[in-house]
Amino acid sequence: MRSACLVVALWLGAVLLPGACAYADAFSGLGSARPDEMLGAISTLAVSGDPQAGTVLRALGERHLFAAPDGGLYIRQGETCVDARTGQPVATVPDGLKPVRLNNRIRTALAGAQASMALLAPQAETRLKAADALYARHDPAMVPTLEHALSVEKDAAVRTRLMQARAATILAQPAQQDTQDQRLEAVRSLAAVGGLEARGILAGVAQSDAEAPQVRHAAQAAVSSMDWHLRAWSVAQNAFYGLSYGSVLLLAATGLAITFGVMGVINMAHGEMMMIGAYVTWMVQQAIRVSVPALEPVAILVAIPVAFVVCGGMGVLIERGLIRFLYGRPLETLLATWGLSLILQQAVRSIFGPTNIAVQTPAWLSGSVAVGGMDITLNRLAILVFAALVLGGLMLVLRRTPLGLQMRAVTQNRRMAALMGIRTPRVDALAFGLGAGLAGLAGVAVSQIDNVSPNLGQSYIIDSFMVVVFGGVGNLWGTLAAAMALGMGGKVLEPAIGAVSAKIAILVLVILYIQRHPRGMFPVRGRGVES
Amino acid sequence: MNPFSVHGPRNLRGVIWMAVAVVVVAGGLAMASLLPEGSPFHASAFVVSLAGKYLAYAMLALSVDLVWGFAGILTLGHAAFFALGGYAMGMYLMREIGARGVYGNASLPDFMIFLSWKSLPWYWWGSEHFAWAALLVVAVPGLLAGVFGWLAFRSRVSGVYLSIITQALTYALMLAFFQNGLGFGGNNGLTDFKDILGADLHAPLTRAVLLVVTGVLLAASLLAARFVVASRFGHLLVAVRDAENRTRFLGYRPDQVKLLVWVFSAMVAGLGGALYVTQVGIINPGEFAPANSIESVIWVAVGGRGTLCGAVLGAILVNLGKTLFTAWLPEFWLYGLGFLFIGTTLFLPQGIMGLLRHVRKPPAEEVTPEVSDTQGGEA
Amino acid sequence: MTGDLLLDVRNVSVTFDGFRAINNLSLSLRPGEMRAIVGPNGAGKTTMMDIITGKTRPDTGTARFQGHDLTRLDEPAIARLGIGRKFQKPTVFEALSVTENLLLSLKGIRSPFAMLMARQSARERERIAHLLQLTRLQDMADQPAGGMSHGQKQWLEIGMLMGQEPDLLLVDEPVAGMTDAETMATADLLREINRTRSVVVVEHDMDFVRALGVGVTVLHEGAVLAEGTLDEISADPRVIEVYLGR
Amino acid sequence: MPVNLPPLSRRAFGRLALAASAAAVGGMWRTAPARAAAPTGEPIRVGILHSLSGTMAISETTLKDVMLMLIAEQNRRGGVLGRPLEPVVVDPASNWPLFAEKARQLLSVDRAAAVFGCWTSVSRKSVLPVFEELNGILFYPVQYEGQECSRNIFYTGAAPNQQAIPAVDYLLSEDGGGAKRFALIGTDYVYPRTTNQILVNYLKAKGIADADIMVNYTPFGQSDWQTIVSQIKAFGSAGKKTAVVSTINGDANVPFYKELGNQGISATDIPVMAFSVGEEELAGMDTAPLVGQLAAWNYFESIDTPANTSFIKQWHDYTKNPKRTTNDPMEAHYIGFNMWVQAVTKAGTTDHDKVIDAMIGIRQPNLTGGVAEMLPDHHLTKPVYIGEIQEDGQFSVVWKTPSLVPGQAWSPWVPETRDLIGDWSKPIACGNYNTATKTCLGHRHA
Repeated sequence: MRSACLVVALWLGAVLLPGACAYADAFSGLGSARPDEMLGAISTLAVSGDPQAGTVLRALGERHLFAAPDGGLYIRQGETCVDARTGQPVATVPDGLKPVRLNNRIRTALAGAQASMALLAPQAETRLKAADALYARHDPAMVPTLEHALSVEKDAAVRTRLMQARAATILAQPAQQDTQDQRLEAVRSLAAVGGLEARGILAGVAQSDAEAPQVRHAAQAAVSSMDWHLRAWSVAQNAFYGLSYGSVLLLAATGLAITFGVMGVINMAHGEMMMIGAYVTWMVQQAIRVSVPALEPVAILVAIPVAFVVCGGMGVLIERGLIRFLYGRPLETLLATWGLSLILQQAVRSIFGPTNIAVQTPAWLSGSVAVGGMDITLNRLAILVFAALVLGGLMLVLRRTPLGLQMRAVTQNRRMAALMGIRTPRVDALAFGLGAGLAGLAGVAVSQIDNVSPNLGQSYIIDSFMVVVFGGVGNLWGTLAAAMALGMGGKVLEPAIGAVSAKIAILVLVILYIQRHPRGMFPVRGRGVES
Repeated sequence: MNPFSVHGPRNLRGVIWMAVAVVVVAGGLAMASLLPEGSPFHASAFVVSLAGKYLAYAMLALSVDLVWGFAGILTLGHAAFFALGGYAMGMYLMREIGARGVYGNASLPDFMIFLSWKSLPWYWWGSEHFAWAALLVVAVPGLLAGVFGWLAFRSRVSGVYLSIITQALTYALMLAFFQNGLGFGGNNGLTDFKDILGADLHAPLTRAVLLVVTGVLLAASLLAARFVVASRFGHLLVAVRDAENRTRFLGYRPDQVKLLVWVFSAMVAGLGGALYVTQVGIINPGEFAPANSIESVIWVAVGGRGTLCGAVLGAILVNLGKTLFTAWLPEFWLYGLGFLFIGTTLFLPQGIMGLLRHVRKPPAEEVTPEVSDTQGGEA
Repeated sequence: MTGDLLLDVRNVSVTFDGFRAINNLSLSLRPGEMRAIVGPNGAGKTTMMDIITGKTRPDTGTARFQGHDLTRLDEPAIARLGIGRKFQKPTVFEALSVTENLLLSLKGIRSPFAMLMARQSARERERIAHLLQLTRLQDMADQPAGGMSHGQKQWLEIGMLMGQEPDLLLVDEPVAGMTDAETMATADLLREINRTRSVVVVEHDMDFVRALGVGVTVLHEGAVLAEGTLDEISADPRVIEVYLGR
Repeated sequence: MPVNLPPLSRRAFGRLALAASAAAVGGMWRTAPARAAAPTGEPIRVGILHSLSGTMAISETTLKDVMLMLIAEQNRRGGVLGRPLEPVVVDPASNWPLFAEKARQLLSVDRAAAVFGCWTSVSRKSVLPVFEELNGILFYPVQYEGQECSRNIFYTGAAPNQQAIPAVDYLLSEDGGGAKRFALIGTDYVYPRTTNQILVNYLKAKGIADADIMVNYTPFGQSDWQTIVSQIKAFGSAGKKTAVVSTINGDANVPFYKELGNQGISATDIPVMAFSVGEEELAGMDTAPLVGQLAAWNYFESIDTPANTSFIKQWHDYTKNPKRTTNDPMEAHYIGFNMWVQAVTKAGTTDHDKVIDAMIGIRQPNLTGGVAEMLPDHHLTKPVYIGEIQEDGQFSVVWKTPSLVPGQAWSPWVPETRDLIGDWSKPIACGNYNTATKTCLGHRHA
């Protein structure tokens, strides 16, 4: 990479500015406190052809560039320091080194400079990325650079992108009399690209009074056709949001579907089990960071079984120590577990402090992929998949394992199950542990999208109960359907009436639905249910 | 559900005494607060306002006990009725401020000016009249309870389903009242009250009178509740609680029975909320928080469900404990509260009243609760 | 023709989740008649009672009582028409005393508001005394019903049924879990009751049915299999097959 | 890879002004006797009214700790008036009526000479009548919506003109990106509502069209930001430089920024200027996707002055945790507490009326340079900094107001309060004085 930059820089220097002479000035401008000087220095440096330019600019972007009071510039690499101008290591680090400061304006310029340098990189992939960056940036000053790159580019994909970038850049320039045709073509080119970025540029053109009428009209037409497209995609996008929100609700509710739906324990400490799951995630991340830093990106995967075991174990303890004295008195379980939730919250507050803790999101869970006109954020997608896996796994456990069979037997007829030789206390403890473990899994997932603080559980408990009850107590399919219905409903309503009203509307709809169907969406039927 | 963990209407002997005690204590404290500050019997404004708050909470607990203890409806949303009563009174108190608000506008409360509203919304009409406010205090919670209960009981929503939709109700109301656009002051709610019926709310005499009024109304509610549960209707209530289907085959309509007590209970809660606001000086959407409703259920459980006295006792004791522990052990009081709830359910299933009865009468005829076959479902 | 019948159930069918619990069942009862209904488990005995008392609505068919269409009424309305029902598992109000249980059952006030103000009248006191005597629970009058034995609860429930003064009693397995002596006493009690009211008894216990000495209807798979005296149906080969064949 | 950078050094703007005052404060700090004569006599009680449980514990617990630290330090220096200070800590548990109850307890039972407390506006509104009735003193350390001026409250946090207006000025400037389109995103409560009302009026005055302003409110604790972020994205695609001004309440920020990062909105595309995100909030976030996002405060931990360095060291020593961050409300309490100490010393008594009168005009050096002065409207003069979020969870200052900004209790950008001022000095002695009609609207001290 570094050598590539060097080559590019040399090449640039050779072609554009033979006999570059201002490099000392350019470098010293980087250490300036004035943004204008820095911007000038960056653009000069980009075209200077200096062998160090690429390295220095990268160091600047990563905030590894330091300025000494005497105007010297140094790049810090771990414990050692390198002179920025020469690339030679320095034996003694000068006193008073300060990092060179960036702001968003400088960052933008820096990205442009780096992209313009990368346009001539040997790898097509690098050039394509650079073209992407310049397209997004569409800085009028870049037209010559783009023209030059186009004149030498062979790769078809990169060429297309460069043309689009040029079109965007041309439209970013103020309109002039003689550029009409060029601009019209640019508008057409961008209209074909589509997407929010292009829409942004075209909308600017469409509103501009300086623009020639036919260019303006073409831009207006392009914008309205794009809006139509975007609107169609936004339906799909909303559907994804709904699914994703529903999957969070589903994860939060599955554990409750076991403890509450199957066992009849109104477990108000369910949210706290989620909270503990999230804290376990954090602890696992910290432990891995300290012990095996190489595994850091997959710490979250390690956290999944750990959280399940820790929360499940706590669940078993809670069942043995508290819940088992309260069977047949569901309301008492509400009071006792409410007390328990207060204790757990305060305990976490005492141990970890009351503030949020920072659970890292690994790089492979950050960002999004574009699918047509919509963005699928990776962490949400991962949660969606995770929720499906958890639900599927739970179904398997309930249907295919002895524990599942015993659990169903115990909940259907405790006495008969006991007579058949099932150790009901053990089944109770394991079932409650399973529910708590599932809450722990939900905690791992939630740590990727929400605050992790002692209050985490409180924000999910009401929604979780709502989901279980809405779906029909004791029916996992009902829980799935309810979570998705509530998630979708909320997200469909939200753009129209706002987040708060959407939430209120959903609550009212649930209330009314329960009036019509007093046992939820999927009631457990049969003669023995009532009385 | 095991019927022996709760009581029929036989355990109401103490209610009259409790009503008398409430009035005596409230009256005594009120008089003590009017004594000069140097007097050894002087009760500070702090104590008076605390006492007022506890008694208002006791009304909420009483209303919860009526529906939970006697009709078997586990409500997780009763604080909504309490808060609505509070808001109704708060609207009146807000209008009493008149031109003394920070913007000096005589007809619009400050928060409306801040939202650039030009005139009062229709639901604030008449709120400057105390009588209208007093009517709203019971009518609004009663009406909401009536509609909600009519829908729910008619379609036989019961058990946890009912509990959860009561919770959804209060949660939805909380979100709604948080919205500034609703016209009730948003998150800040209604506060900075000055007068009630022309009397300065901060004057010792006003406080003393308010405390006495709260005590008397609590006592009256206690007696009214006792009248209800001791009547034949009260027996029917217990019958509906324990075997709803059976009452149907006797020709009763449990939905009507529940609706009646539900609406009555909501009105008592609303009254409590109104008294609360006058003495605490603020009402905001936080009062709708589901946690508040759950806490009020816990007061009843601690005091002893289905005893009326227990509700009052539980509300006062738990809140007194909260006041003391948040001051003495600010970092640890939640542990105490948590263990109190766990301990109560494990060791005092009949609450303090059960303990008292236990002490008076040795547990000769105690019946051990049998584990029912089907857990859950029925509340 | 319906005019002479107290209860007239015709061609009733009801399906739960695809399972046909009652299949084109017809049953009628004359005023003053007592009828025993027998049948194996799942024959539809309880569902039939549910239909008569309004708990379950039939998919097709009619059910009439003294000319009223039962399929259009709910449980309280049917109870007020004069149909009383005793459940298989005794359900009494366990937190209330025996007297209070009986008081609630007495025919009369049913409006919640009226009940708030109701005072016990001399007639009611008399009725309760009578019922206590009938059910032999005088000694337990002020005890909570929850503390009584199984048999006593059965009796209390029958007493409450009497308090309703129904024209028709539906009794579901009244002697389940009773001793032989209690069973015979119960049979006596039902015969006593039958002197003034019509009764439908669902029972497994053949000795008890014999002791009642009334007409018997056999249900099987949601339909009437046979009707007649106990001796007649005992000889019916279809009945023998249903009961003994598998 | 987190990189250990040396703290930002004297590069900060206006370094000369900073250096002068900082040296003064630093000197004071260092020359303070390690252990002065032990204070004697009846202790002076100082109330601390911050939630230690419930939803606000997340922010307020730190303020309780910093108050305990300041009080311990003051006692080591000989207390006040030769008497020791005794902290009285209570837990109002994030429950607004409980705030009022606890305030009453502190004033009437514990007889607190001053109370330091509250975070949310509603908690302040809840205790305000109590403080006015019992004539207590409350120091309120958090930036807030203004439009209030009580004689019994000293507002040591920023008023809107000390945070919101300069922040928008920066966004409009070339360095800030020259934004032409603004999305005002906030939690639905009084602070964002008022701030946005002020900002909308201000932006319109700056020539921004109605169509270029989007206002959106979400409930407390909003955790699903997908729809709103995509709306912001769409709003930003109109061909004009767009900026977000966020008055999102603490808890909801983490999911908001995560969603921004995941939907690929970086600070260079659409910068987000936040008024409620400080070092403490960042400590609970994965800051990588946030780099370059902005916040406006009157204090940043990263500002390198001797006074700040020594304050941070003292804080780390006190909490025995070298990672605990400091933040703006902590500095506000530092200033407020020291001002109160000065005022009590000046008045020679803890008598509330005398201390309240003595407070006006008290000057206390800021930790980051300049001197805060208590103005007659009970607000402070403050420097305003714009900081950019860095990978290490600190802010790097990118802009600063040229001079200190005096706090305004009443905003000139709200039509109803255009002519109002607060002035508790004689002869006006009124919290809401109308300069046009020369009348006091009611907030007068009897």
